Amino acid sequence: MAAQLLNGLTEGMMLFLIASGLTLIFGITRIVNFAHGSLYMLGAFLAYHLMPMLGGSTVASFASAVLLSAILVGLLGLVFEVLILRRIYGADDLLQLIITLALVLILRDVVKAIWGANDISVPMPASLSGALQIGGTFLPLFQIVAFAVGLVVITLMVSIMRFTRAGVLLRAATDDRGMVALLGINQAWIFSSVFAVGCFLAGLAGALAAPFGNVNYLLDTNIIVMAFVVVVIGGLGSLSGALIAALSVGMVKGLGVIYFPRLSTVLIFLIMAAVLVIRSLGRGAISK
Amino acid sequence: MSFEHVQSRWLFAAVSLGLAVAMLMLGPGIALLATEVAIMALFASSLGFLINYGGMVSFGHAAYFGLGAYGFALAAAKLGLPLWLAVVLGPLTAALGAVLFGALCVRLTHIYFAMLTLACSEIVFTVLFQAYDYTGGDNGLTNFMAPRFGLSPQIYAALTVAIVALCIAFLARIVRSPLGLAIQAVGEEPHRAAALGFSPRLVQLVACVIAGTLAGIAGTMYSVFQGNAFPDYAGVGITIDALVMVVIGGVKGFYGGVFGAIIYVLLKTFVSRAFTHWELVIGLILIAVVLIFPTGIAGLLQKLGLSRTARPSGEQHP
Amino acid sequence: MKLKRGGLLLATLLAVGVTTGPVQAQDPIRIGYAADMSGACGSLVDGATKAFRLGVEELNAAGGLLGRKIEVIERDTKTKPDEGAKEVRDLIVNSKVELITGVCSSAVLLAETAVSAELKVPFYSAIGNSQTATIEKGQPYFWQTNPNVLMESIAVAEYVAANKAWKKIAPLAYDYEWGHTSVKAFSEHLKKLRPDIEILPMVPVKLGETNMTSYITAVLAQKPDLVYGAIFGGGLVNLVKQGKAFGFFQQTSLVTLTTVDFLQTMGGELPEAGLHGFARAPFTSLLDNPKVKSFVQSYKARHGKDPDDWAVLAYDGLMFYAEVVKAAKSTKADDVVKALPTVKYEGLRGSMTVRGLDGQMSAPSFVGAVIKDAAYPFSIMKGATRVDASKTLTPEDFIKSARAAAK
Amino acid sequence: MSREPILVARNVTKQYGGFVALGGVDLTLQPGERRALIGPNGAGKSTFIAVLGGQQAVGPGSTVHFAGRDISGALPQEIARLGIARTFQINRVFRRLSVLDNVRTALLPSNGRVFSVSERHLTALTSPAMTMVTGLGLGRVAHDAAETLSLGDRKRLEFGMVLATRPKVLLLDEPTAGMGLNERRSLMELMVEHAARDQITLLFVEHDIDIVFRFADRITVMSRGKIFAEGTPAEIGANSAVQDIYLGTEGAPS
Amino acid sequence: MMKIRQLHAAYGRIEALHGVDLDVGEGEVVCLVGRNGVGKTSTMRAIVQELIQVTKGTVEFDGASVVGVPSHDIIKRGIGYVPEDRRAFASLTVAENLRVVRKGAGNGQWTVDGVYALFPHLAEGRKRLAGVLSGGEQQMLSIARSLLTNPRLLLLDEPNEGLAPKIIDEIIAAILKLKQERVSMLVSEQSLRTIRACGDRVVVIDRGASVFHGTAAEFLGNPEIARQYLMVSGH
Repeated sequence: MAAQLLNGLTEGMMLFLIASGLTLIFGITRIVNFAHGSLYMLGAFLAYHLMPMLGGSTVASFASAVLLSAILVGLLGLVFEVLILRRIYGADDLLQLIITLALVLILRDVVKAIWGANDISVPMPASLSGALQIGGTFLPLFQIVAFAVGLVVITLMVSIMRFTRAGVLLRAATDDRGMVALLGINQAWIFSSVFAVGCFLAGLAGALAAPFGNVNYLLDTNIIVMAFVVVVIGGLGSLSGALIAALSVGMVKGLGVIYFPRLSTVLIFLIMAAVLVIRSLGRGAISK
Repeated sequence: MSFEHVQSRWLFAAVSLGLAVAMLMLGPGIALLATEVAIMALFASSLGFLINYGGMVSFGHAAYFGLGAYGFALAAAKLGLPLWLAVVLGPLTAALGAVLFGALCVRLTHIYFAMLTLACSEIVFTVLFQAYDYTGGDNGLTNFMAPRFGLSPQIYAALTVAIVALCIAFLARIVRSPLGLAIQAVGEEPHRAAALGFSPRLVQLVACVIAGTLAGIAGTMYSVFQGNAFPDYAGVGITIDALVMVVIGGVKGFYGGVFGAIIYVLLKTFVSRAFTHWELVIGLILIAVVLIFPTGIAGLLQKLGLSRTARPSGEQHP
Repeated sequence: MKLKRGGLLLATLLAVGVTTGPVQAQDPIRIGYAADMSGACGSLVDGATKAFRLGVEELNAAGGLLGRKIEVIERDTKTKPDEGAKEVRDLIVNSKVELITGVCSSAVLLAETAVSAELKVPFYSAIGNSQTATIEKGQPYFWQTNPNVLMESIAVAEYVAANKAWKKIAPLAYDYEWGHTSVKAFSEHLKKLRPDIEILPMVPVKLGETNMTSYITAVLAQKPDLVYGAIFGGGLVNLVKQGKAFGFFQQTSLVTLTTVDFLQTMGGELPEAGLHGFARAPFTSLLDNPKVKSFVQSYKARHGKDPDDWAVLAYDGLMFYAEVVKAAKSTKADDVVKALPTVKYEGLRGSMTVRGLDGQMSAPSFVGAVIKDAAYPFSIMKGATRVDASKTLTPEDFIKSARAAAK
Repeated sequence: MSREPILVARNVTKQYGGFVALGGVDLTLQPGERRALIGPNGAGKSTFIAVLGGQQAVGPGSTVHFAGRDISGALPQEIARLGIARTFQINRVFRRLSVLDNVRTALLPSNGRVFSVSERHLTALTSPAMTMVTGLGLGRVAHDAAETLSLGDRKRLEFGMVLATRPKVLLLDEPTAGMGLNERRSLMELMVEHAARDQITLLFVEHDIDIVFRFADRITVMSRGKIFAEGTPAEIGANSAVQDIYLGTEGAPS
Repeated sequence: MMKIRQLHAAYGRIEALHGVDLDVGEGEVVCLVGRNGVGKTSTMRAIVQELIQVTKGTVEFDGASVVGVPSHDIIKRGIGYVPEDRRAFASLTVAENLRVVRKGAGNGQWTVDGVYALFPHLAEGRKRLAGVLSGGEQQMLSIARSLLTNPRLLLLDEPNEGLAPKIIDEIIAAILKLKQERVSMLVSEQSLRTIRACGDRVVVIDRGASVFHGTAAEFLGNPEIARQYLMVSGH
């Protein structure tokens, strides 16, 4: 059981990496970005494509491929925001939803056209392929690295939000987008940069996780569902909530495999439903 | 859709009847397509009703479509009930599901409402997928009946069009009834409605049950049409299709779902037959539609003065 | 953007509702290829489609069938049963196809076979399989040219039983009908062969799961000698890659579905030892057949890579149909069905027939250790055992009683 | 006044996080009186109205009695059905419905027709609703969507909707905010006239001192979540402490 | 400094302004007077291009047109805007609210310390969340925040609305102080307090158009105008 919990914790941090960008984008722009999983998938494919060009499966080339993929995905997000999303802010929420759904369709097909429909395996850098043994438990080095990256991401994001002017601006824009402009700040760029950073995080998570598993064009749907579950459980827009939710979901999943194996598929949805229902028990639910 | 004037009621009846009769004269291929369009039109309209009148955006509407299909198919295939009874049980199952899920979901609003409906429909999907001893799992339920009760595509198309027209007339009637006003009132200003003595959650629950039952009717008709039932019918893909239909049809009334279904079903069918990379094409078309006609097809018709079903749109800041 | 062959928007629009006259001898033979090109099965269908197109070209180059050219109309079922049924219905009603094939997903297969039965148009599956479609819901116009899950599981049980070092077996399977059926058939047959073997409780895996680590730790905690993995595709890639990090292959062994596409995906990343696989048509085990050699050559020349199992199966399925048509001297449904059990087919996988009762081809399965081979950039099932259908085919009386029970 | 009070609030408290919005408010309303609730911004006036209307839950130890019944903790709709109606500071009408339909909707709960699907039941409400609409001076725009109305007309409409519930107590949260001075007075006159006709007790929050002194029987002054003073307009006008916290140096009307 | 001629503006299709003329000179305090709903707020919004579209007419600032210029650029050119509803960032502290504005914006002399000196109240509560401030404190915060953009022209929309007279005195004191610092201001008002206290000139708006231009003395000396357009009853 300790093994499952420990493993769940590291798995949870990978979930957090996936969810962080989604919750960031929602928190500031109120956009429910259904394309988040697709951007994750794109990050993974880009890492696959870039690693050989950057020197093969060494840690250095992997690290630079991850960073470069994340940046490219972030740039794509920026372009998408500037060219398309920006035109429909303030329109019906459903329109934004449809636009991001369209992006899902487009990215899926583009990935298929470039890299084919077959599964792809990104080679694991040799020095990351081992495992730490704690007691009788194996902890793959790779998950530990992902855990560390997750910690760095959350620390950076929290510090930026709390202590930098950029963070203050972001929170101000969350409160009242229009007023930010009336203080001489080009709010369009706040949204663009938040969207780009959110996409960067999606690309980062995808590229980082690429060597750890399979990469194919179906990754988008599998990832987006998990990302939403985590973000919803943590409270939409809340970074710390997403962290707690991701770690808890990881651990509950680990325990679920042992204690209620047949629920494995439905478990996360049961948790999400339960969290939402419990949250609604207060009287003020309609005042949200 | 306003039915305040008697003649518009007659007009609707005449158009529906005309459409149903027209079905009988089509080739079998186009009749099959028309049937699919009609069923999806009902499904999208029920979602449009929930969104535009009830103020509730659901990401899990497929749950009721799936329950309608499985309620019917299980009754016919596993319980061996006569088809006429199974056909009634389908929508009834969906209605029961809507009571249960609705009671949970109406406690929440906005995106949280949407997410809980998504969770509910995923739970339905998973149960259908995993309880294969009863539901056939991913293999679904097949071969338990002749598709369309063995009717010819044309006759079934006529039947479907007639039933869908009746359901839409029912929706239109609801909208113009006391209940419809209550649903719109709660959908728009729940606090104001509560302070007038409405129980917002109860009214919303009733709206969910109406929409769920109509979605269940669509699901049952689809199951009869296909002669099968698969867990996919409760999958998020069907919900997304319906959301797209509601949006491209025009988001300010349930009738937008009808336009949306016609366009989207035909678009998806023909684009996926014509292009290898059909998802890319559909994606680009969707973006173009949203950017060019943000008010959907209904909004476009309104702008061109072709539709008098005007409901002023747009947010107004006090 | 490439327009799909034979599927122009305009042509389709024109074809809708237009009825054509009776089929003339010089008219092409229209085949409806309704495949799961997008959605969950898309990654498997790719090689199959390439091989199918290759086979059609070869047949047409040789003058077609019965002097008629073959014309293929491709449709995407999106791996959705209702879409599959819809496309097949449209292909039959509007495009007047005389044969349906291409399916991969068993759910889509079941939806399509019902349409084939209703409209009495021949339908075969070369890469998808479903024992439900041949046994409980068997219908005269359907046949299946690859082994079903029962046959495969029995073949693996035979292989596992022969290794006396394996005493504790842990099943790890996708949590849906296919996974459970596979584990059940495997366990039952293995118990018959080796009553001493202990079969541990199955660990069910969520379909579409990207992180398998919880399952890996759970199954390793049971300390099995061998894990029977009813897992395929992307999930299997995850299992092996993440398993390696946990020292999975040092602690136990795995036997699972290792088709060539999976081996190609993994490249040099598979463990040196501890992985055993079963497959349906690994070309590496068939190269003593000259037909296979030439097929692999022309496939590789065209697509730059070796054909996977699905490609071999798709090509074999098409060529079998060609033989049946030749024997029947007709493409009419009833003639084809009548000729079906009479054809002794010499294909890529050797000599096979289709049984009249259930339309199941006597297709072999292949089981063996997966090892590296200098001749290929990926590990292969070198020296895999060919388990003949005679050992695995479901007995006829079992089918009859199952059908009686279903009624 | 020896009559039974219609509304009695005792020790009403309300906290948001650490911020004390209401720190134990007591208030008693006699049937038929017109009470103004005044005080500087942030005094807790709107919160108090929200507690009485059920929009906000009360803190522990607080009780609200209406016509002898304990309504603390009741839901807004329960309170509304008992006979306490309210308007909102930010005008809330059903923007997409016509003026007539807004009033017909408001008539539904008291007629027990909320869940009816019969058009006849709706038609039956047309004539009383139309009478109400005309009485509010909105006859011209009866069939227009409420969102096309001017602010003043929307305020009239909301008042009409509230009247349609046949309330015994009416809570008005800044009824005249955002309106022109002459419009303010005519709206207030309309409200007071209807209230008098239907014997409705009024509790209104208002900033416009002129309106307060002209229309209130009694005035309650709140400050920092507490009742600061209470009395007739004359008493409050003469209360120098009140002038200090609220009226400043030149606020009292001549 | 600012010159508005025949300004027409609309919310969507609903026209709110039809013909406003308005000038603000260097260091001047101009009071925009009129009943509620006559177009004072709309005029302010039209200047900074917030929520409303200019359909006709000109708005020139420092000799250059600002029509069609994005809001944030207008602010950068030196116009500060304090909206009627204050719009403090509720979930930010007072200090953070001030930090939103880019340091040294507009190259002017206002600093955070400077605005704290102007409103000592704010300095005391710099760590409090703006959402829990009183209306008066929020008003001060909103003015302070806008000052940090170092405007040469400050638009104050109903700075006294809804505030207790005591607070109003403080706000007016601040406006006077700003006037000494030679900040030009356009202040909308319903009462006569600001005009009396510090107005140089008065422009009366009625039904979306400017109907009176004059000095404060001219306006105050002619009660007929006030009666006609402000309807200050009885007095």
